[in-house]
Amino acid sequence: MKLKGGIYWGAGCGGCDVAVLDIHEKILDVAEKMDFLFWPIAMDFKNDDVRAMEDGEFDLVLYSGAVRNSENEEIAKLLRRKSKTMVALGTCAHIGGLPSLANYHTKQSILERVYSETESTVNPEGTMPLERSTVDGNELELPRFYNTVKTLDQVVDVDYYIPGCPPVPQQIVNALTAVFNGELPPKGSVIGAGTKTLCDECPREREEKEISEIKRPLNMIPDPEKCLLEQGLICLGPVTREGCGARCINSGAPCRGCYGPLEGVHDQGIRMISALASVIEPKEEKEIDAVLDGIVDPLRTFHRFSTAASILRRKKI
Amino acid sequence: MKYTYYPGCSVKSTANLYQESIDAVVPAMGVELEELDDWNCCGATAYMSVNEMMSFAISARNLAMAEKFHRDVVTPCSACYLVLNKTNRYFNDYPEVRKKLGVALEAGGLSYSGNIRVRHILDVIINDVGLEKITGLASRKLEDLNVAPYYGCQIVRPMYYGFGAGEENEEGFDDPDDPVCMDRLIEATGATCVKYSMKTKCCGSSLIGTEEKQALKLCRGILADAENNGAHCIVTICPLCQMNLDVYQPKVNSLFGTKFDIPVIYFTQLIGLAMGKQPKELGLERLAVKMTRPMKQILQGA
Amino acid sequence: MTFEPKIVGFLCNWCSYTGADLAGTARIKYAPNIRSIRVMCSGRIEPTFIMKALYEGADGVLIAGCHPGDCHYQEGNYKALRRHRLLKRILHEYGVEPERVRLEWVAASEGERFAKIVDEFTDQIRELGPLGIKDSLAEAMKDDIDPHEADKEESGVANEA
Amino acid sequence: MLEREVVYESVLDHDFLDEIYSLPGGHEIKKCIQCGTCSGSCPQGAVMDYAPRKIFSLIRAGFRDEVLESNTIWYCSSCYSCAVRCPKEIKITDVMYALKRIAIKEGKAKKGRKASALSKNFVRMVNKYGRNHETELMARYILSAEPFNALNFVPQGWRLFSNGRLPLMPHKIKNIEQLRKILKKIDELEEM
Amino acid sequence: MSERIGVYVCHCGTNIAGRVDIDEVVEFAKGLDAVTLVREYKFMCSDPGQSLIQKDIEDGLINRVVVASCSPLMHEKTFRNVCTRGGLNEYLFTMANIREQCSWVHVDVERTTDKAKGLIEAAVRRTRLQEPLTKREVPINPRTLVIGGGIAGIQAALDLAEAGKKVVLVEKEPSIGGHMAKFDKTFPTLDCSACILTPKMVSVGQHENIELMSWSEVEDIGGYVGNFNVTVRKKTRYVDADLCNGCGACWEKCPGTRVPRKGNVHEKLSIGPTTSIYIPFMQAVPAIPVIDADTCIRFKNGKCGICAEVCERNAINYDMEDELIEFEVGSIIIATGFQTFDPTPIKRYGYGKLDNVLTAIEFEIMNCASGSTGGNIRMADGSEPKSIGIVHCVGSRDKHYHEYCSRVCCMYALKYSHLIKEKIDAEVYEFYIDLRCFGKGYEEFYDRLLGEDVRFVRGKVAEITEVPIEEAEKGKLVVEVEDTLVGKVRRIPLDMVVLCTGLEAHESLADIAGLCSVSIGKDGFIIEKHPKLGPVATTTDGVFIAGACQSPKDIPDTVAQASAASSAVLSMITREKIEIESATASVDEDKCSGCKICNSLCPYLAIKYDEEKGVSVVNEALCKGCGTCAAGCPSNAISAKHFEDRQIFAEIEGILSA
Repeated sequence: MKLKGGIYWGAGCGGCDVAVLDIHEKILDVAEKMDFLFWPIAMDFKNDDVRAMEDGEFDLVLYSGAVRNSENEEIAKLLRRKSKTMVALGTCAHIGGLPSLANYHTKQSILERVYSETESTVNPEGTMPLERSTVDGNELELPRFYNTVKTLDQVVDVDYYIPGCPPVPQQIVNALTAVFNGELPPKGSVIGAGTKTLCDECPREREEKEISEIKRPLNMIPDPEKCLLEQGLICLGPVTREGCGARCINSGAPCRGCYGPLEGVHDQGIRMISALASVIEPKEEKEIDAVLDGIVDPLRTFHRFSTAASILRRKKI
Repeated sequence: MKYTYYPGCSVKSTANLYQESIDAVVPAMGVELEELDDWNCCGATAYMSVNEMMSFAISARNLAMAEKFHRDVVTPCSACYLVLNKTNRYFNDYPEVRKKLGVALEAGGLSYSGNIRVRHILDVIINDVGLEKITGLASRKLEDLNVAPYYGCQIVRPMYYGFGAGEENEEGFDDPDDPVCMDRLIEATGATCVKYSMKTKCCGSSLIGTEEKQALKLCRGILADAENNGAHCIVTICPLCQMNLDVYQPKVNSLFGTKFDIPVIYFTQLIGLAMGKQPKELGLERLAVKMTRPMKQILQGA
Repeated sequence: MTFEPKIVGFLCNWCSYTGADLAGTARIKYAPNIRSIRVMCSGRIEPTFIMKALYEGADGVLIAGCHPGDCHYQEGNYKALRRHRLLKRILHEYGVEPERVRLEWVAASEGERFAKIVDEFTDQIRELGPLGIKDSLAEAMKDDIDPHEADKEESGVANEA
Repeated sequence: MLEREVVYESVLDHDFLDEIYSLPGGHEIKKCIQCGTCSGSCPQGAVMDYAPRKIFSLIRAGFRDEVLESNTIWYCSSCYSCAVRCPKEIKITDVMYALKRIAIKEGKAKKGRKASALSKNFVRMVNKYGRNHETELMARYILSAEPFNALNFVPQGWRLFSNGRLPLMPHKIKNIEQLRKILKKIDELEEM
Repeated sequence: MSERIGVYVCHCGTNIAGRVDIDEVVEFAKGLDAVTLVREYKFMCSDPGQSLIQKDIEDGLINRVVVASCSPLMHEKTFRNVCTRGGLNEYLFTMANIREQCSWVHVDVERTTDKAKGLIEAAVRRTRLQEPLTKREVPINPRTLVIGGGIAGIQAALDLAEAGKKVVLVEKEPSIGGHMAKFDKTFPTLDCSACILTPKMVSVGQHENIELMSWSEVEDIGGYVGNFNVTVRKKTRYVDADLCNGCGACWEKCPGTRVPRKGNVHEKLSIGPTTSIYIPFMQAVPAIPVIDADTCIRFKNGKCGICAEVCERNAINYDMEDELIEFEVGSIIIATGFQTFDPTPIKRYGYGKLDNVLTAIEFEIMNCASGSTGGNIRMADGSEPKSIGIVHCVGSRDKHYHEYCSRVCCMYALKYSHLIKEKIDAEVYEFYIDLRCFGKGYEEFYDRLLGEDVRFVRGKVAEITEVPIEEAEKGKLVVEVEDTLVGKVRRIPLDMVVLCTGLEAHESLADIAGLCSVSIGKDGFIIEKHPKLGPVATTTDGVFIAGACQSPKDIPDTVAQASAASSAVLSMITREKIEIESATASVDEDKCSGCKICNSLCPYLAIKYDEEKGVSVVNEALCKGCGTCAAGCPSNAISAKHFEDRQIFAEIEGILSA
């Protein structure tokens, strides 16, 4: 019997859906094995249609994007109920992704920024989005905008994770193949990516590290053969799971960490702080500070993709 | 080099000759002293004897007003120097003092964070201007002039110097028992420095009004040691010491039957003399014990 | 009642833990707010531990190691220093005052100093007030509920009652 | 009833040490090892009723009145020689100040009558003008403390005046109100 | 097998029970997860206390142990042994320190009890996650390095050598002997110092088991207990030790002049030749001279060569260079001794300015019969002093310099009084704060001095001046001091003043301590393993201390400690093997991606990169378990055994929950 699948897009950019399409002709193999009943970006299938399904009727649901509003949460819970296997697809669903940078702000400050403060906004009446409003006598409703962006597993039970922003298409193929063949690893595993960090697949040469200056890619042309971190660029490769094929690094850009941390690492960004500070050269406080001054916006550099999954999760309010 | 200048009460009255000589010499050294507007008395030793916290408070008002300029405060008076530094020290070391002073200053619309360094003008001239500069400015030949440096007591008390919480300047800017910086300065002006032992002994200035005889005894010791070692004059850095040794010198003589005739001048007056300035520009004619004939002869190069 | 902060100490075995023991042997009294975890070297202390402690309810974290140059393992304390310098740079964006995480050098002979640091730090944290990361998270999440779900839950509760 | 002329514990004030100890700067006092460096360094040691070292042992033992009524505290000229040399870093001069204040407050400054008069007049002068006014200070002091000895001060006064070193008019700071507000606040705080 | 934790709460008499509500703590512990048994006892460390635990383990009631008592630094070893005896891996045990960091330092019973609970919960949670570790043993190299050839080093080296063990004795001066070689007499027995020291020096020089490296300095120490690698720099003497027979012709003819010490007019006081080629004193071991290149004419302008000419054995070699020698030892004894405090900063005592103000060491040399004054006490002008003041506590008991008491000054000061009275007809004043005559025969010596008409003045000298007030003070040194027992300030004119300068840690000690990874206290001396129960051991296994490197000591105490150190070494060597740290770091090769971040973190170079596997590997023999690499590892591939992330996380949760 053909398997039943669903794909959903929460708070994210849609890149993950594109990544699914980017498996190109292999999509035909997939279509042979599985019917996608629910995929809002590609087909019309209402939420109520999902509600009408049996619990556990989906064999597989790929949920991409973070949980940012009540609609995301509602659908996540619904899909969880209706599926046997729920996979967090992509960085946002996995560890919060870029949207979770919003956790350093509050709902209120974000709304104010977007609807009144930005330089391009003209909003003299101070109109703000309302959850409920009446237009021509009809009550309209918007999902509730959350204060805190959450990872998928902070809302529902997740079976597997496919990391990446976006995931490499081949990885999606691998993951789907595993599902089709019933060769799934233990629950909670990351599938379709490696077990070591990016350094393992990084082709650059590495030496012992002693960093005496932090640089930015816009200020230098890195040596193409040598480890970027050793050259003073903040590369999150050492704290990031391999699997992407060192895409950024091969184009000369340091890793920014979208594949998330390895098993057992509690906080990717904080771990990078520990690792990086360990190999900074100076010993005097002033000199240390001088080196650290080279890191522009350390918090968002280290936690670019993982704020929602960080230990403290958000800015204290 | 620009500093916030805190002259202190004496310099504005009994020690006006000190001020005159400072005005005469510091511009040539590249030192700019901007007087702290509306400064008040530091409290000296007397206020401390009546109410400690108020004494700190009036001192702190000066420090608070000076803080906004982010420059070192410079004072020519050793007593002001010690009192202001001590206020800083207590402010930074004792939270209860800091708290009270903070509240009191606030009542006056002021605030202080404890980060103003207070320095003596001698320290500035020696360490910021430098002796080479002094030597360069000296044009009058003074090598026959025997000068006894008198440091007095309060300038070298390192336990109150240094600034910031818990920070102590172990060394001050010279040794408490055997300071030599003014010796070096005298040599830099070209004059001959007299070695003698009493250079840091108390002159008794704070006792002169109340226990006069005791204070005069202390003066006698200093004058005698300087005279025995062939000093033509004594050079000092503190208005209180100068007044004691100068104005009370005739009284020492009458009380103990001595015949001291030793002019007591300010170190800035000596520098001025070395620079070739006239005694009148330097306020030297205001001395109670006038310049002696040998001294004048030396100045005239005879 | 005055707020009594919870402070977690991470002490290196050779200097700081020994110094803290010395305060005990000398019966020097200090605030009971600190509870210490012994590690072999301040170089073992990961910033992750600190974040974890803050998350679990610590209002302040004290890291203590050997004085520079005196590390039992030669240089572990410099690593602790550098990690601390970097960690401090991000704390405020989590709404955590950087002063809540303090690094001090305490030698094995400095029992008195250890006690003084603890007392001072306790006062400082007491003045800063509770950190309450978990409470704050809960507070932030309070609004993050699907309004429909909330309605359902409310009515559910009402029915049961 | 038995009789023996010794010092009985009941007449001593055993809180005196802690009274001094609890002042800012008074902390080191308990550490005194009675080495005598202070007394040996004091320019007035010889004329004091008790040289500084002994003051510390008297404080420790609780001889409150002996300390406060001694001339020692009034002979201290604040030269800080003792304090800078003390091997235990006791702020001796500051302790002397504290004793002066207690003595004045409790009316025990008999031997310091003149010094306390001078100090009080000085304070009055600063509170009035914000700065010291030497001429008025001396005049007031002589009137209050040494009216019969006024002539003694004339020669010095003249030497200053004739050399243009004695201004007759006081200088009042502009913002004297601010200074007074600060002082008033301290007064309130000290009362609490 | 599930975890069954036994929690044992110690009262420690009233030490803990007086401040911590034991009943409450016991009840609390009973409620913790995985705790199956809680017991309390008056003294857990006592035999019955230990048996209690052992029996519970043997009876199978528990398989993990938490003892809430004193500091692990105090009794961790004790209770680990209990576990081992009971058949339980010792790493399945944790101590909760509810004494040193709890009951002893807090006042409020309720809050102290709360804290004790938190510490116990932390220990319990951590213990659940602990893993058994296997003990590792390494062989012990029976050779010992002794650093410093003063009386401490000499004694330690001889004790070991006599026991048949090999010793390398490294001394930075040209001869062994140390300070003791400069003394004439020693207190309180007044033995001739040379008479008792010289035979020992000679035995060191001749002993087949002792390799003496004089004029040498330790440059580097690596490795670990039982297996240290040492590098020593043998400084060049410009004299070939194999050829030289110590005849003395060279220094007798040498035209160069060496200044033995800098300071004042007495800088030429010496107990040996003051020529540029010299031996430090006549009884030197080895009796091989050294050329002082700073003053040697040959080295200054190439115009001399007399020593080479007169040397019949052609031992002089101006081209000789320093040599680096590497060797291995199993244990190290630090015996670097002391140096005396330099009184120059105390300006009011006038040292360096006033000619007849001397330091103790100068006066010691002046008294030494083989010294340059032939043991005669002389002023700078060569005349005999008629009065001498001896000033105690110079640089000691003073917060500006050293806060501690130097312990030996009182006694050597009394010895000086005696020597002066014996040699010349002079008045002697002792200016002291407290006389500390605590050793065997010391009080008796003081008693004897009281009868020798020494004038004791209790008071720390305020000032020494040459400015006279009275006629009798002219040309004299005047001591100003409060005679505190009389209560008067006195001025005492004297011909000579001796400053009893305190003892301070030798300037080389900090470096040596760094090489051996032992800690220095704020007084500058080495911190011993335990002030009472471990006075010769240090916090680094295999490194021991003897003599004044630990604290100021007199000769009897130094010799006693040296023998103690050597016997500690012997007892270690005799075991032939030693257990070393099991709680090391290890790399999970499945996780390590070879990023090389950890490679530069290890101070012991225990982490190497395996090119073939592409991962980093820890050499556990070199690892000392600091855990720095684990904290720096970005992928969590390195774990610090016994201090794993999850264990510490559990501890954090526990400590904050109660």
